[in-house]
Amino acid sequence: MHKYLKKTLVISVFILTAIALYENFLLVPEYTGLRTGVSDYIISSGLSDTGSLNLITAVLYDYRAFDSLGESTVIFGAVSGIVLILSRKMLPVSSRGLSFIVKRTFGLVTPFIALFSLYVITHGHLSPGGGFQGGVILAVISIIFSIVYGSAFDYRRYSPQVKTAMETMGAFTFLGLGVVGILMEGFFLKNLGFLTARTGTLISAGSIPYVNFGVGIKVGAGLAIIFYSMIQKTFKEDF
Amino acid sequence: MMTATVVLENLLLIFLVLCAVMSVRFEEELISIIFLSTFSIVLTALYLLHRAADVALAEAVIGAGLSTAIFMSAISQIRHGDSD
Amino acid sequence: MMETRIILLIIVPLGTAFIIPFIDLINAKLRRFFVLLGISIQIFNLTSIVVQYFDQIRDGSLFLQYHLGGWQPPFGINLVMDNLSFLFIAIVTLSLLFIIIYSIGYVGHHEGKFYVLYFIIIAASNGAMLTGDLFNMYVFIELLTIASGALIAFQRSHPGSEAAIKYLFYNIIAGSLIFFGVLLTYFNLGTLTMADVANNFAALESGIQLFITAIFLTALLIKMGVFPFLFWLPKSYDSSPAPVTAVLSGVLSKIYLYLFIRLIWTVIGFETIVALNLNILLIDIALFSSFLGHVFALQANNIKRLLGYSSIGHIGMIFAVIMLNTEAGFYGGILHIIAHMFMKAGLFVACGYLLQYTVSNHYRDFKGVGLRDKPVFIAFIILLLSMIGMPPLLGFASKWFILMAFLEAQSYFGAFIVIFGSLTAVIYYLRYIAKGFEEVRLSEDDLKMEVFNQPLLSVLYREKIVTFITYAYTAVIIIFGFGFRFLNIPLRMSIESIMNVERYIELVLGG
Amino acid sequence: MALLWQQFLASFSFESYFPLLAEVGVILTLITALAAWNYIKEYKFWYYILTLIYLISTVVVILTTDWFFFLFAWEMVTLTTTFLLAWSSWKLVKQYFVIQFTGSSILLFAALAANALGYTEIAAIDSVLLQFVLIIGMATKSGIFIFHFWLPPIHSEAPSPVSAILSGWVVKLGYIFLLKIIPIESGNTMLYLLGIAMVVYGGWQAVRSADLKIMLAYSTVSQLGFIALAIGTGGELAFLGAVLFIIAHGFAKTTLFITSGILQREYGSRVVYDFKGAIFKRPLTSLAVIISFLSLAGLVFSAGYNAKYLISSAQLPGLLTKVVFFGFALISAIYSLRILYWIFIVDEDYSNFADKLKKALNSYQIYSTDILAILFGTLGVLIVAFWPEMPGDMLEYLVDYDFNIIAGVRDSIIYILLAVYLIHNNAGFKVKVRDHLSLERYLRSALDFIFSMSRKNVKFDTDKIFETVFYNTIFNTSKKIHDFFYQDLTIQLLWIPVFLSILLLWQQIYSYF
Repeated sequence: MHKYLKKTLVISVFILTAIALYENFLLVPEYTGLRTGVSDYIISSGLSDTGSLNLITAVLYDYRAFDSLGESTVIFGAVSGIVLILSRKMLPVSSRGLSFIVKRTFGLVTPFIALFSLYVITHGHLSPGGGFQGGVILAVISIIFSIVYGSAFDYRRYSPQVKTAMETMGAFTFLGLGVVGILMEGFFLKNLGFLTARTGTLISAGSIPYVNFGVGIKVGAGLAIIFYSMIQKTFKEDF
Repeated sequence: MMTATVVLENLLLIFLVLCAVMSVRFEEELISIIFLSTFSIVLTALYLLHRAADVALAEAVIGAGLSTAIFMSAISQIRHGDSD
Repeated sequence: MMETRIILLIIVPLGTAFIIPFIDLINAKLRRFFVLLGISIQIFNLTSIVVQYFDQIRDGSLFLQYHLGGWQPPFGINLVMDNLSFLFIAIVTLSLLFIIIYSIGYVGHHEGKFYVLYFIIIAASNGAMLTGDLFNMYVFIELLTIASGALIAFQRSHPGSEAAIKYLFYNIIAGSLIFFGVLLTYFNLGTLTMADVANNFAALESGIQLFITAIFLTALLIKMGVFPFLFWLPKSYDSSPAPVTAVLSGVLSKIYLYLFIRLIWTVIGFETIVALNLNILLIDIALFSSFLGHVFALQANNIKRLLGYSSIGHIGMIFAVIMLNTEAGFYGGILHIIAHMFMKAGLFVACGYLLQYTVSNHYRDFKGVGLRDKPVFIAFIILLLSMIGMPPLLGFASKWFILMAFLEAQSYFGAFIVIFGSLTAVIYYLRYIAKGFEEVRLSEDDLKMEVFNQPLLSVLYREKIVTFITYAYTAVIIIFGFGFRFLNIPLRMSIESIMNVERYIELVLGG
Repeated sequence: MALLWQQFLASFSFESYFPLLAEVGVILTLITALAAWNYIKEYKFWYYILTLIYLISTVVVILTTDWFFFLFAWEMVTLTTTFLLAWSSWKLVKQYFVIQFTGSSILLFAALAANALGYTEIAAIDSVLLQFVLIIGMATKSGIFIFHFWLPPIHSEAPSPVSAILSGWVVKLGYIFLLKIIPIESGNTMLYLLGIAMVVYGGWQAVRSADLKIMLAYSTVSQLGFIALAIGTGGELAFLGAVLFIIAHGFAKTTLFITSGILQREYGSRVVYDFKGAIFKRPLTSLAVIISFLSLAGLVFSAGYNAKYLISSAQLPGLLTKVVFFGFALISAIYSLRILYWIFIVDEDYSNFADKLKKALNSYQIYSTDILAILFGTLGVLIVAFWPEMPGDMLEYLVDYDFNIIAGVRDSIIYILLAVYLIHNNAGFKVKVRDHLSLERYLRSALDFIFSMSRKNVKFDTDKIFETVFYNTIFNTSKKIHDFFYQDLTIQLLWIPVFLSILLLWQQIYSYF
């Protein structure tokens, strides 16, 4: 097809779609005029139900914890798929890292990043954040390692086997807490009442912090695995 | 106060659209990725403006941080792909 | 009724998927034991449900629920098993069991990752069929997409990756559209539970109803591969390994058909579709899609791609006959879903066996395949005969009921498409059967080429398992072909649970 | 399952003449099974298994009144006969299956339409349109005129016992079905006209062919024309005639195809001019040939005479009818007697008949099962000839019926004299031996015809014609459609916003139209 004709076609279709979407969005009522049955309930009694100050975490890891399990399984599946497609035999020592100053400075900063990620993970039910975000920060450490110290550094410290084990452990923490919910409270992923302490303290909100912890480890390890399988070297004969 | 927020929001929205268009328009992958990362940061600001701190944190970490790094590594693979 | 075992249907495969990488680290030989353990627990679980609720399955009052985290439906997630989802779960589990045994014999490299993704598919398909919550459904759909997309690229060849990318293009767009639809629903109705949405959907303004319906429909049409969006389908069927293709064609498309039935009849309500004047449009699109699928199949020079095109034809036909919204239509449609699930999966499985030594899937390489593996080729022919609807096989019964439904609704175009489909099918299948029986002489070099062209096959290619599964599919087709009345009661009951939405709403929200 | 079984049993109806027809079908199948014992060498076990399934299916087809079981069983007949053809060549299997499946598809459509319109059981159907569709479907399966084109090639190329099955009984199933659905009072004019066309066309082609099996296949077309004509006429007498004709022709044609197999083996040829001295070499076979051909010709004291007499007396009385039927009978007589002429009369010296026979019998090689088979077949022909009401008075109506034998003798003599005169004068209609018939040849001649009109000289490769021309046409057409829809990825993905916008703006679009 002629190039310009195609371009015109694409643009006109997008304009058409934009008009159609705009027309339909006009029909959607204002934010104030909505039915807010479920959200009102959660806002009013979320804290007393779950003991989590952060209502988003309450929704994510208590009311709809099953969705979160599904989402973390999505990452698990994505990790498996990417490792499957991209898995190669050797890690290239493509760079020996950045200069000495950067290495040393980063060495000083790393514990603080790790601490921050731990903070985000463990305070998920008290302040913004949670397992997912904290896990990503954890993964970022590993990525920065590879940039600063060269790609082999992280590989030697934490081999893929360790990461896989961590990922599996995180997934099992989540699943195990769910099964414990069946055994102790009668429902899968039900918040474990016997773990709850006073609202607002670190160890409160039942099993939510533990779930957070599991998700954090899982996401961190999983994303690191994804990153490392992407920078590995390709061999022709491996295909 | 109210108007200032509205103006800021609209500015950010325009910038958001601009970033999106730019990231598609450029043929150089690196520039596209930078724009995508900018896109994420603007989105983070928008989330914060709407007081969604959790989402903003996630967007900042994943959109601006992680996905940029992964994109970069992918690009380095593409560029070096033929040689090794 | 609250029943813990239906959550086990999801978390047992999930747990198996989680444990396999760990087992790989310890001892890779244990892997198959855990795979078999997982699938047998699953089967045991389902069997125990069947045994305990046999009477309720028979009189159609089966209704099992599970409230996740103990939250009541509008606030938490609920799982629902009524007769429709029970039927689908039973057949999907049976089909997945066959395919996993087949893949034990088939998959050579990266076995661990294959099983992880496979068990994720099992968990996600069960979850998608059991869930009573819109967002949860979206999560499971996403899970299915990611896992199947990775499996399509399993061979790590150039066409495989290309097909996977195309597949992900389409399916992630569809996934985000579903997400958008869920978002809109929540925005307008403030709830995500299907029953609650169904209860309030009719009260919405018709413009918004159309908005939500249009987005869901577009997404599901992409997922099913109906007319304007059929382009991803043949490519991904062609370039993925045989067990994956069997899953894609035999299981995934059927799950999306199930979700379509759930969304349109239970959540949105067929009256709404009629009020929006969409039903005629959808029937015509589906029939046109069916027509195109069969026409495309005529020009395919590649057996797996041909089967993919014919899948488009059959899915379009099922879609159209379901859209008739008559009892006969559902009867024929669901019977054909079952029939097509076993026929297509069996065909792909047999193809995987037959094409093991050929250079490619191309028509010219199909030469002499039948002479080399005669017993499997005969099973292959039987399955093909079932596809075109010859009598002692299940294909005939389902074709009969579909035709009857079309004629009862006086949709003569639909009846024409059914006949046209089976006639064209005769032409394009006979060509391959003829080629399969042609004599072929192989030189030494050819043999070498053939062996080297199959990196997927391990040295320990377990031929007997693979052959056995092919026969198992054929046996299912023949047995149900004679005894399709066995399916009468489950079919009638599931139709009742499709039609009787009020009962669903009442039981979910009240119980 | 129990339900299905009960329903299956309850769907059987043992009324009027259908049980008789089922019995005849069973007997014919057993005869062919006998004949096949020597003929089929490889995979004998599977041959008999298929025959058994075929046998059961035919009985179901004839007796059931339920549409589902009827079509189920008929498809089983199609499937088994298709597989039986596999003993000859793959090409035949393919062609036969495609044609039969096309017919069954139309029939399936028609049957379900009938079901939807309230004819829940197989019984007389009043709607002319529905009759028409059913006849079209049936025509493709059983070879009514226009759709008969596949019948001679396939019936002549099949192995002899299979031809006997196909020609002797499988094609009759369609007519038995028509006996059920055409209302006995009114008949069907279209069927009547098609029947006339078949009689004339089939007879003419039979006269034109020198190959025994091709000639037999064409005579099947011609004879089936009588049945179609009879059913199209309507009335008790015509229907009884059709039944009698089906039985008579079944026996005669089965016998003839089996004998053709024997002769073919004996002489290594299928051309009638080669069968010299058959009566000495194979006296019993020749006797069967003679009797069966006389029955086909409709001469008196044969099964064919009774049936034809019934049919002709069911017509409107008048000179025209007489003349027309005289013509029909003459055609049959010509092609029957012509074969007899070539086999037994020409260049034969009967002066020392007994000696020759004795001499031949010394080197006689007995195929016992074959001989038994043709004896049974001949016996069948004779039974229908002398007991038209059938043993046990199964066709009660015919017990006291006057078949007007005297007039029959008179007419037969006239036919014989006329036919002998014609045959003698035209040197036995000796024609050039055609190639074996095949559907490819038809296609080729059609293409030659088309190209000759455009004055282009193109030679076609007949062997590959289905692959090259027929398939390539389909392939290229569908390729074009495929390429039209399969643009590049951008356009493919563009369908998503297009479709979404159409759905979103559906209200406006719908109101616009």
